[in-house]
Amino acid sequence: MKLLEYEAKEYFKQFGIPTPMGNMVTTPEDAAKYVESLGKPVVIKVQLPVGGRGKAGGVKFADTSEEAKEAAKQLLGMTIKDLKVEKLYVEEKVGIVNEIYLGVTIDRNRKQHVVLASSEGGMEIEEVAAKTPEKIVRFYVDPLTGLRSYHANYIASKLGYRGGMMRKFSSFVTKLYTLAVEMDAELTEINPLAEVADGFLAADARLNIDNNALFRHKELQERLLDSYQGELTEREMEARAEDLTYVELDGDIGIIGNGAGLTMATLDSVMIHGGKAANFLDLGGGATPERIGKAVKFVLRDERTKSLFVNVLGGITRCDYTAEGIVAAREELGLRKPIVVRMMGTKEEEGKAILKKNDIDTLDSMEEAAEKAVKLAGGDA
Amino acid sequence: MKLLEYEAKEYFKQFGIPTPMGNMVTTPEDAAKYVESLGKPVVIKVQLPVGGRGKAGGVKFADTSEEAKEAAKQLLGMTIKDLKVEKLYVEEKVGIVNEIYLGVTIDRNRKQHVVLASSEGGMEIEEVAAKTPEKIVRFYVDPLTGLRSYHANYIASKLGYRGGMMRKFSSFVTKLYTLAVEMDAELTEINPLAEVADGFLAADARLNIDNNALFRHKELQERLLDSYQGELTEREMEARAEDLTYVELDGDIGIIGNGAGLTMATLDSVMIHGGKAANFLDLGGGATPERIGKAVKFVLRDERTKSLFVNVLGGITRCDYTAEGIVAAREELGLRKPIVVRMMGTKEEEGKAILKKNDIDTLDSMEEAAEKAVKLAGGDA
Amino acid sequence: MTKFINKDTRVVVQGITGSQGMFHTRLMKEYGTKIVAGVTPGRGGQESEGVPVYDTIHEAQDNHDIDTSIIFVPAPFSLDAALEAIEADLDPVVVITEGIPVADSIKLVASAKAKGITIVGPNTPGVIKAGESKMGIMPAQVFKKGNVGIISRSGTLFYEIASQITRVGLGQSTCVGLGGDPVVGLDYIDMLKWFQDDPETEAVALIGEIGGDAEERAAKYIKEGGFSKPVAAFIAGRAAVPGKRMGHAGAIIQGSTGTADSKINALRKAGVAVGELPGKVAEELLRLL
Amino acid sequence: MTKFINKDTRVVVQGITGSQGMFHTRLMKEYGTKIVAGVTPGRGGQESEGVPVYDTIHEAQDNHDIDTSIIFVPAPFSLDAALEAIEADLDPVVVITEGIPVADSIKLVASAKAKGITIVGPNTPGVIKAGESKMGIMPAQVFKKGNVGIISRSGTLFYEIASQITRVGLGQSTCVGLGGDPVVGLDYIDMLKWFQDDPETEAVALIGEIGGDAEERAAKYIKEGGFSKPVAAFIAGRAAVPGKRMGHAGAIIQGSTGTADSKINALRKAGVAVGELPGKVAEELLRLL
Repeated sequence: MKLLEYEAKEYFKQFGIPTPMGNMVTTPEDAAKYVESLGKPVVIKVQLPVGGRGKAGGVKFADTSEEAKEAAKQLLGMTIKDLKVEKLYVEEKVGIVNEIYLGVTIDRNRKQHVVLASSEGGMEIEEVAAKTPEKIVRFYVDPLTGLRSYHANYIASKLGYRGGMMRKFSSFVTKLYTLAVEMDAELTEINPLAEVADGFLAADARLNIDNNALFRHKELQERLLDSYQGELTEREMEARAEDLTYVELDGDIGIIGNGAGLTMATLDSVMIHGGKAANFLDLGGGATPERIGKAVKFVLRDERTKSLFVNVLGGITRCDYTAEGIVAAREELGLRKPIVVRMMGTKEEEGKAILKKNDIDTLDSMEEAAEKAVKLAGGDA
Repeated sequence: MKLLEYEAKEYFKQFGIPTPMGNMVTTPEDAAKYVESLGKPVVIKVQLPVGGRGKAGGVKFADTSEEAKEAAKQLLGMTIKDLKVEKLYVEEKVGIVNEIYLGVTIDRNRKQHVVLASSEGGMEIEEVAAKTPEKIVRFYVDPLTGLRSYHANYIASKLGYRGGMMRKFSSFVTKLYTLAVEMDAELTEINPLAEVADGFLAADARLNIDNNALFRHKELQERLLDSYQGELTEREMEARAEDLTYVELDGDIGIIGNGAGLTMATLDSVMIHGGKAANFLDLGGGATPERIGKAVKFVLRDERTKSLFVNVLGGITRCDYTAEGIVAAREELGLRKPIVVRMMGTKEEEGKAILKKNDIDTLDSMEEAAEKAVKLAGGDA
Repeated sequence: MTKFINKDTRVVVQGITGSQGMFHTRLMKEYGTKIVAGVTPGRGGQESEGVPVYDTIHEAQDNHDIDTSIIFVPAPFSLDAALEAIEADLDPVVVITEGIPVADSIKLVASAKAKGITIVGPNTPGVIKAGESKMGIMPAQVFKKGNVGIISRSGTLFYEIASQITRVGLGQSTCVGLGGDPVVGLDYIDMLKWFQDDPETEAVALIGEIGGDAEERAAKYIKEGGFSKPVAAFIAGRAAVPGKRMGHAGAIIQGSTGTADSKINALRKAGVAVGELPGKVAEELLRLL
Repeated sequence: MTKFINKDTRVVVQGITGSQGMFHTRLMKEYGTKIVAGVTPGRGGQESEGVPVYDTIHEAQDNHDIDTSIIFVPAPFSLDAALEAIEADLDPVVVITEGIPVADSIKLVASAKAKGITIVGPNTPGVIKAGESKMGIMPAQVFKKGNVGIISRSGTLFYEIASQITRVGLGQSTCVGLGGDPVVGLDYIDMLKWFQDDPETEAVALIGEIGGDAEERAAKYIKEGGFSKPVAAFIAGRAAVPGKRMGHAGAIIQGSTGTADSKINALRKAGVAVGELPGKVAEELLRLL
């Protein structure tokens, strides 16, 4: 779950991470009012769940409330990457001495949190890594002790800070790590982290939360759907609302599988047989007949779907449930789009029997099933 | 630092530990008012920093607000162990099925927190340990992992609970342990912990905080002095206020030493030579001349002090500082009570020179010094 | 290194009274797995699928000798369940549960590593010794005792390829699902080391998918001579779109990292026979053995 | 077991720029202790008492070979300082700081134990190898190279008895202050085991005080034959009042536990010569050697 800058900064403040003064507004009037009360030059930034807002003209500066009003008016009229700008973050302009990068993320190979810091802030960390890898400090955190003060001191000192600035940067690192762990962040990043005359400020803020951990963050769980805006297509958003793992693709064969690997392989096999998948719908493990029915209906309702290929290998998922779900969905919709089913495993015989009774044929081979699905969609196989 | 029941229960509530409804009051009228609003029979308990209030008549029951007023009036008029009753805790009477004991403390030999639980609540745990040790469940907590849910389940299950009651007791244990760790408790104890029809309630509450950890609990640090009431004598309280480690005894020789062991040995040596110490004042490590002066004045001002024995072994404490402090204190007070000084170690020569210049003799042997101090106090040595 | 499992391995099922726990306890028992005890806090003293249930592993161990644990408890409680098994010195600990926060996985994997215990999963189909015992949710009927070891990040794709291996007349030795999460206990290389020393395994099927670079690292390990038995592989996700999570939290192409092509190329360069379709893996194995 | 210290031991001082840190760094250097580096976060790049200061031990180790650490940092930061030293594999770690929360001591002692590292303290005067090196705040002039090992919970009483030992013409080998807190890294028994194998120690002075039962356990250990060299002891607190903390957090008689008499009796039953006054310990040692 990706938070917007202003949402991330709310958490930053909760964790004591110094940020410039700022406020989220939705109208030019409120922007002007905030600048009036602040009495300082500001930067106004569009709040969108996509990157590259700077290049797209989504950041403007203003010295007075009038300028702020005008700038906000322009920004609120913009559309960036198909997304209408509805929120702005108005923030005091700070006197930046140096732009730093600081991030905490998870290293899947090492199975650890890693703190990344670089004196080269302002550009993408991947770019720094490619051009001047020696300018990145990487610190891998022992999961059993966590990041202690002396680790943070080490990072600050490796970045070249001394004395009071070393301690301030170290405290910044500690707080960002604490936030990352307590908020279950997959990634939190400050780029740029502004070095100012007497300390540091988070000039930007990125905070992506692990969706699996939302049970620990109820306030975010409620906002999960909203957060997909910009990241997911409209139909993908609908699917999420129905709790389906659905990825929209641009072909015409509906694909439902259970398990990420098998569903992906199903996609691949359709591709190899010259077809194009309309989607990727992973039932996950242990789906009930209702859930399977919901998935089948969701895919069949899509006008682009010309044929549906359901590929289920029963483990935690039961073939009989799958069959029941398919039959119920088809009856409910009344649609007669061709369905190809391939199932194997737990309750296989029962499942096949149900399908047979309802005149839905099953194939034993995944490849033959893929071939047939492509043919039924009118593809070139 | 020992908290009163009502203070401890405030923390219990913060940590989600179920307690009966209750309120602290200081007048019979407020007691009546609270019972009125509660509309239930209550128990009224004096709030004092000493044990044994039940036996001393400090606990009364009341069914109505009139009864509560009367009971409160009687209790507020009482004096228990020299302490005037000023605060009462009025608490709903709960239907106790069984009285349990639950405590978390520190085992100094094992260097671990230990959870103690017993089905024999209501009496002192030491008594249970002596009579029916098999009825105590002891669980030592690994400091590196803490108490996890399955440890708490184990404790609950060992106590004989099953099903929902097992889970409830386990959750109780987890919360009490969390409180103990987060509040730096040397000891926290619920005795009795009331087993009621559908769960558990902390019918009493004991919470002693590690004084060394008060920097993590600023709100308590401010109340530290108050908390000594009942535990310390008046003069000991005064000493605390001046940040001196002072224990009042009933003799006539003032004892100032540095380090607990040496000061205790000084006490012992005075005892062996037939004298009686008026106090035990440990300067601790690294005292400044000001601090030493303060200590000397504190002891000399005590009318019971007939002679003063200062015994300093210089390590982190400096003999020159000690001498400066003694000289300054004597001059300031203008008192001419006999002082015997024995010093050795860091800056010994400098210290002895200062004392010599001010006509205070020093002895090299601790035993001779003790003998002399006893003689000067007019003792029988 | 863990012994993994065989017909004598004594198993405790954590979360045995949940619907998945019960269902798969029954199937595991049918397969021959020695399930000696179950654990569900608050259900101690009951029975589930003919297995005695305890409140804690500690109590289960007071009454039974237990070697390993399989975990079906809901995600919010899985960290503690796994730590309980680790503390009880059970090895391996198979974590079936899906949807565990990655921070919890990091902690449980590190705790296990500190004691030299193997974690299979989380989000794994489990481990099976074909014809002897299974600790997992894989459908038993697709496996047949044989000499091919399987390592897979995916679940159902793992069964698919196992069934193809059986279909062509081969069989399986020990098969392990690594799990579909970004952070899991076992890597391909851990399993390759284990299979290298396993006398019952003569070839390995390596089943990968997009995301991360575990397959590339396995390829490097094979290329450098760490593993000397024949390997056939399948990588899912050639038709996947960058930036989209394909079902698994771990299955995502980020930037240029984690594409199917990169993995397929690395494996081919290491001399691994990579099949274009799942069915081809079995054919390659038939050729290699 | 740790090697403790000798003239070649290379020491880092944590908290070297504080007033106590500076003062005792100077005295330790005068005594001959090889202090190679200091650490104070935020003071990296400076010098203190002629010793280069670093922000972290890690950086100090990049520039020096370091064996052990002595800690003078304020109590709220001592846990992290000790964990830093433990993580850096320094051994022993001597924690001079007084007033550390007992929960922090529990954590740091457990962390050290997990790595087999010895913690001296907290709230200890430190450790000295007479005539060679000292890591601590004990006054150097009371010690003289010899063959008596000292173990003490108290600080100043330790110096008192050391000076008496010197006065009677004996001298000291290795002397260790266990620390006056309820939870410390070393027990008497740990040190007795160490002295048993130390060829330079021929007798031991055991200095105890009221509170806890560490002395009783030491007595039991000696009685059961664990320690075969002569021991003389002094126990402070015969004149102490039950329920009153006598200066040290650990020095308190609780109920019937921790009285001087109980300790003295236990030691005497184990054949230990217990002196009534500190000065008597030295005389007993003279008699025993």
